[in-house]
Amino acid sequence: MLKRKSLMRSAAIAGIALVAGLAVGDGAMAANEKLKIGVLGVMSGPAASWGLVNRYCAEARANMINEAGGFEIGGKKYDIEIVSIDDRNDPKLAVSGAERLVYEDGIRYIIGPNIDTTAAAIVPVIEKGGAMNIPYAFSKDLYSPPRSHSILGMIASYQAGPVIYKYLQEKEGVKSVAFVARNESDSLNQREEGVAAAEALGLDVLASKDTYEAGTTDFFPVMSRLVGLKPDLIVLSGVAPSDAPLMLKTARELGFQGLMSTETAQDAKILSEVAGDAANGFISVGGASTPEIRSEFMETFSKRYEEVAGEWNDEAGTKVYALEILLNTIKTAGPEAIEDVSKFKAQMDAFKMTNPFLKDGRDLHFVGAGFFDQKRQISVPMVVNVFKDGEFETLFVGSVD
Amino acid sequence: MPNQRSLIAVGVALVIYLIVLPALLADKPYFLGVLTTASVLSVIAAGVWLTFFIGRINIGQGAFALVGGYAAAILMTKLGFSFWIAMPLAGLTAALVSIVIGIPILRLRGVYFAMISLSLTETARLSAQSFRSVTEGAKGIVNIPLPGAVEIFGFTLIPDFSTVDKHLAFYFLAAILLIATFAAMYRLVNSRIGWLFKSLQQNEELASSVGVDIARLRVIAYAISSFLGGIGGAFFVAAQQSVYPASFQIQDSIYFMLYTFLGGLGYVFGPIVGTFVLFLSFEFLHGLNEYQPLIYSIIMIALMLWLPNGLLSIRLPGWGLGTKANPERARGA
Amino acid sequence: MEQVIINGIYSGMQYALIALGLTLIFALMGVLNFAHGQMYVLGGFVTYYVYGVMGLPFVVGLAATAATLALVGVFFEFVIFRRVLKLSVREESTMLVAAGGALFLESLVLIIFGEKHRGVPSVISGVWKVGDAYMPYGRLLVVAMSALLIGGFILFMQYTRQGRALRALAQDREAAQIQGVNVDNYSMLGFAIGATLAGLAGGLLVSISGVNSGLGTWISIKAFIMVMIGGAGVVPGAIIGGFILGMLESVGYTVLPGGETYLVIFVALIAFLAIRPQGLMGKPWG
Amino acid sequence: MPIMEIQNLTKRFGGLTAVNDVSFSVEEEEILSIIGPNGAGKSTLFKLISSFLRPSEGRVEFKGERISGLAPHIVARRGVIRTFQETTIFRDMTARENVVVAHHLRTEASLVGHFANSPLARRDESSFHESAAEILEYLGLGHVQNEYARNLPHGYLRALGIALGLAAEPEVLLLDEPFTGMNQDETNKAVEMVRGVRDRGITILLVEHDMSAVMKISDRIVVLNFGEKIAEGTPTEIQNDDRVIEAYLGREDEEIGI
Repeated sequence: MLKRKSLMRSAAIAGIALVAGLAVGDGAMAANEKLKIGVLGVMSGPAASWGLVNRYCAEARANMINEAGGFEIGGKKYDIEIVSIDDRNDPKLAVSGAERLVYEDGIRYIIGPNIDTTAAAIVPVIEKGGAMNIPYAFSKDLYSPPRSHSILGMIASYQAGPVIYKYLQEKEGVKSVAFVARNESDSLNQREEGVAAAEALGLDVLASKDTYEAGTTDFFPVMSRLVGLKPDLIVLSGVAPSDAPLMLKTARELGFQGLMSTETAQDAKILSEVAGDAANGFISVGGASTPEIRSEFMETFSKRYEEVAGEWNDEAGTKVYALEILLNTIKTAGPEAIEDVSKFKAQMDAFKMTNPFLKDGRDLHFVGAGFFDQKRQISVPMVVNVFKDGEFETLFVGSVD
Repeated sequence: MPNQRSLIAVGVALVIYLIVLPALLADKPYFLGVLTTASVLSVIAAGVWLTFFIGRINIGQGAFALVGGYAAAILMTKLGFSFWIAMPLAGLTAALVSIVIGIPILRLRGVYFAMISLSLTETARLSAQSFRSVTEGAKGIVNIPLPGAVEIFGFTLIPDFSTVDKHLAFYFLAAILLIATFAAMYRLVNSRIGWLFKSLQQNEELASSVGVDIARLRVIAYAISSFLGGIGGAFFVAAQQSVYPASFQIQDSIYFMLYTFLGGLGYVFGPIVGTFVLFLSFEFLHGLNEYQPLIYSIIMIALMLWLPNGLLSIRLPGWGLGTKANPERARGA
Repeated sequence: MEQVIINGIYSGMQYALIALGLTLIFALMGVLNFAHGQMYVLGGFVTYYVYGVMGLPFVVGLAATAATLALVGVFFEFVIFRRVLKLSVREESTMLVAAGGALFLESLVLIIFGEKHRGVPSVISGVWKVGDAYMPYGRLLVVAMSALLIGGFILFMQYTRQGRALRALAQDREAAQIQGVNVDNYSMLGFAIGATLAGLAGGLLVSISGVNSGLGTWISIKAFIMVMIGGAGVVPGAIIGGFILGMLESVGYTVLPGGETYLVIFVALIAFLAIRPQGLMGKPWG
Repeated sequence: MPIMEIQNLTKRFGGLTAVNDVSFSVEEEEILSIIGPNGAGKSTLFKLISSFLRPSEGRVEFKGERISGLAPHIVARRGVIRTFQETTIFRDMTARENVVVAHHLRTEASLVGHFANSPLARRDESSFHESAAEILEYLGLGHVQNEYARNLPHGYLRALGIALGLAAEPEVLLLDEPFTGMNQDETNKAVEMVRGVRDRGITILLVEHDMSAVMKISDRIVVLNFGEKIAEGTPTEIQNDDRVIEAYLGREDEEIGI
């Protein structure tokens, strides 16, 4: 909402700020105009960490930007304000939350939500309200035409799975695989894609149906059957960070000798606390946080993250990119894109920036044409990690395209 | 029997609800959306209220909303039905399912019924996931069309929702559902059926001793309740244009119960008050972030401590004294 | 096969412990404690902090958990339930307030302990292998401690003055009052014990399965299933219900891996309750 | 021809036989009482006759047709209505509302008709209100008809219970301990009331513990002990029956002694 009065005022303030900034260095807090970005996701209940990590990432990065004097778009600096709403994984609350962000706060760019159900429910709001969002849900329907307002924020399991399986097939001689999923839509869909990928690679799929219920505290019944099949690899499809360590520990206690992997991000602290040594050798997809690949900028970021959240969470390594790419794409598209997402969309095919979170200086851009027939995914690097004595080590870094 | 004053009050409320609010909020889709959602949630909660009215603690309404949602989605996407036919059929499907389930479980009372009803929501979710050939399983049913036009002899009775202001259209649909539901509920409760339901709530043995077919009546009440759940489910599926196994969850079922309680179990319009107060306060407390559920729960407990018989009991002075003459509480076991 | 049976016993023992506190509170007050699962979670977090973070012995962690939850139980009974039970016309009101209490504890735990899953290192490590069956020592310890707790609880109820008074209260509130039992105090004691049992279950299990703030509702639902199987308000019923659910899960996941296990459990439960509404050991009514 | 016949009725709970092979018949427009010491199986027999329990063996016939094993509301529809002890009423309704609801069996309109407030339903309602007023007046409850049942004193509740029974237009009214806990004065009034009900042409079968009232009111008496019928006859016959004196009166002395 750029009103003329506030425009003039902010221009004046910007002028003063410029002078002051020159005088005092970067310590000055300029009263920039605000650019609001929404975070909509589950921030309470069993899956609270998914949405909270999104929110903390956005807030941490926004704090950095604002303290550095704001984010420049079209020669003007904006302070980034994060407006976050907890949808509790309830589609009704997701819809009202999205309507609030879009219509009341005038927000055009939303990070989230976290599951297929809520992501699909707000599609009508996003499209009608002329907004873009970055869901962390994997359903291809969200990103494929005729849909065009949603951008997948991370690596989908159906992208990481084949890469990991292939690696393990070639490097570790894996021949047989067993899948287990949480008995919820998102996990089941991820497992289905994973099974298809494994079969395409010629792996022997020993178990393709096993599930467990949310809230399971005892994985012996579930894992006994899987371990009994003696697969070379057990894939935990779309398991929540809280469940993975229990499953690892249980499998080892049941005498499982083979490999275990997952396609989603996990947290090293939880793994070492709950599973301890049993988690060694566990392969998961991480973000930019392992020491081998992270840049200095990433280290600064994770310190800021700790200030906001109290504690680092490795899930955050996969979620740092959303705000960064949103802002930089808007910047490239010009100030009009702040209000008009069609300008943003027009820019998506060509947009490219250096990924500031990684040492190797690879590009951050939009990908996914091979999966969705259009570029509707952030080129999050596919960092495949292996857990070793309380830390993640990077096995290799792949990419979607 | 309604007296003149309450008729005027209802009239004023209707004018505000149907004319003033939509006029004021026409360009505020968010507020319109919140009111729309609250309206339909009240309709679903009205069903819960009715099961309370026959003396059953119902924490399973989400299951029937899910059944209704899926019924509507399947009818619209796979069989090509119009929304306007699919919605009542969704209600009927939910009612039918509730009859099959209700015949055995309505024999349970007290916390036993409460506990089994709580597991119904999970049962519904797991069924939606398991019977893939009909429900698409975990993938959900997406890209459901918006409600289309209804025309009679070339005269457009209801416009196609995609051609008009969708938010207003859904608001009016929700408003009509709410008004129709509560008018029917009011009539039901004040008719002989209401008295029979009330007799069930107070003593089933006694009711059957004077010839009331208690088994049939409680199934009827449950079917009406589930019908409303199914209608509500169909509405949300149409508004969100998608349905997933997790579209209605245990949390929803618990909230429907809370809405009903909060308004007051002794009042037909309790569900409206309870739902609007809880849902709106929930929306407006959202700026508190993680403290929101905490504050929300404190408010809820406080309300129960000071107004244990619901918000609507405020208007009855001296009510607290009357309740003390009621030392016995029928216990479940 | 041995493994399946052992798994059932493992889970059954844990579940029995979980159901115990719920059924006790129900028997005493006629209150279905919706916050049971959240109390379990709180217990898990207290043990996590004392044992896992502060590094004190596991037993100290459990003691701290018991003390904390006893306080929470007293708070719930004294501040909330007593008043609502006195004022309300309908028994359902206690359920609403219990649900409010559940939401309160859950959000409090989320704020204090965060959104992450927490766990502690195994109290003892190593696995005992008998034939084809694997039995980790950590689990055996938990099973043994659960059995001790359950046994201790039964002895307490059977042979102490307080236990007898509690049983009298559960049998018939008014009669107990006539016999000179201080109903208010014993309700509070009963609630404290119920909450403590929930917390200790969480504290014990944190050593094998960890805990997170969102676990509560699922724990409560499982506890409800067990209580429905065994019969509400009956202590042996809760224990049997726990073991039955444990076995059902264990066998179910083996023969029905496709996610239908709980669907079958729920449907079977409805069918079972249609035939035997009061559960296996509950008193018939109506 | 007897209006009701109880044939070889037996009820076992697990290993316990609560009612054992009891047979007797009830004549039209008589007052028949079932008595017996505590634990004799009176209330089980009462529930069996009103079909709130299903017999293990034997049957209950009403006008030559079997009614045992049918659902209570169907038995009620046939014309056999039971009352409960005083606490069993619709507590949160007024006395009048209680009785109006109890007119259920006389409804002619369907449920849908009632919902739509059809002429038939309106006629039902007005006739129920009239009849309820009449019944309440007849039983001496006219002045408390708008009180909530939960606030009524005990004596009135007993009468209200009978009013509920009458509203259902029974041919046989089964009364569950109608005189228990009353003083002499109240009992006398209640006895008059029950007689009056019989004079409306209703057969009365009652279960009672209070001997003196039973002796006063009954045409015939059936005595139970340990689930078995030990005597049947007029009050005078029963008073002089050795087995009854031995089994019942002896026991009652003991009980009084406790």
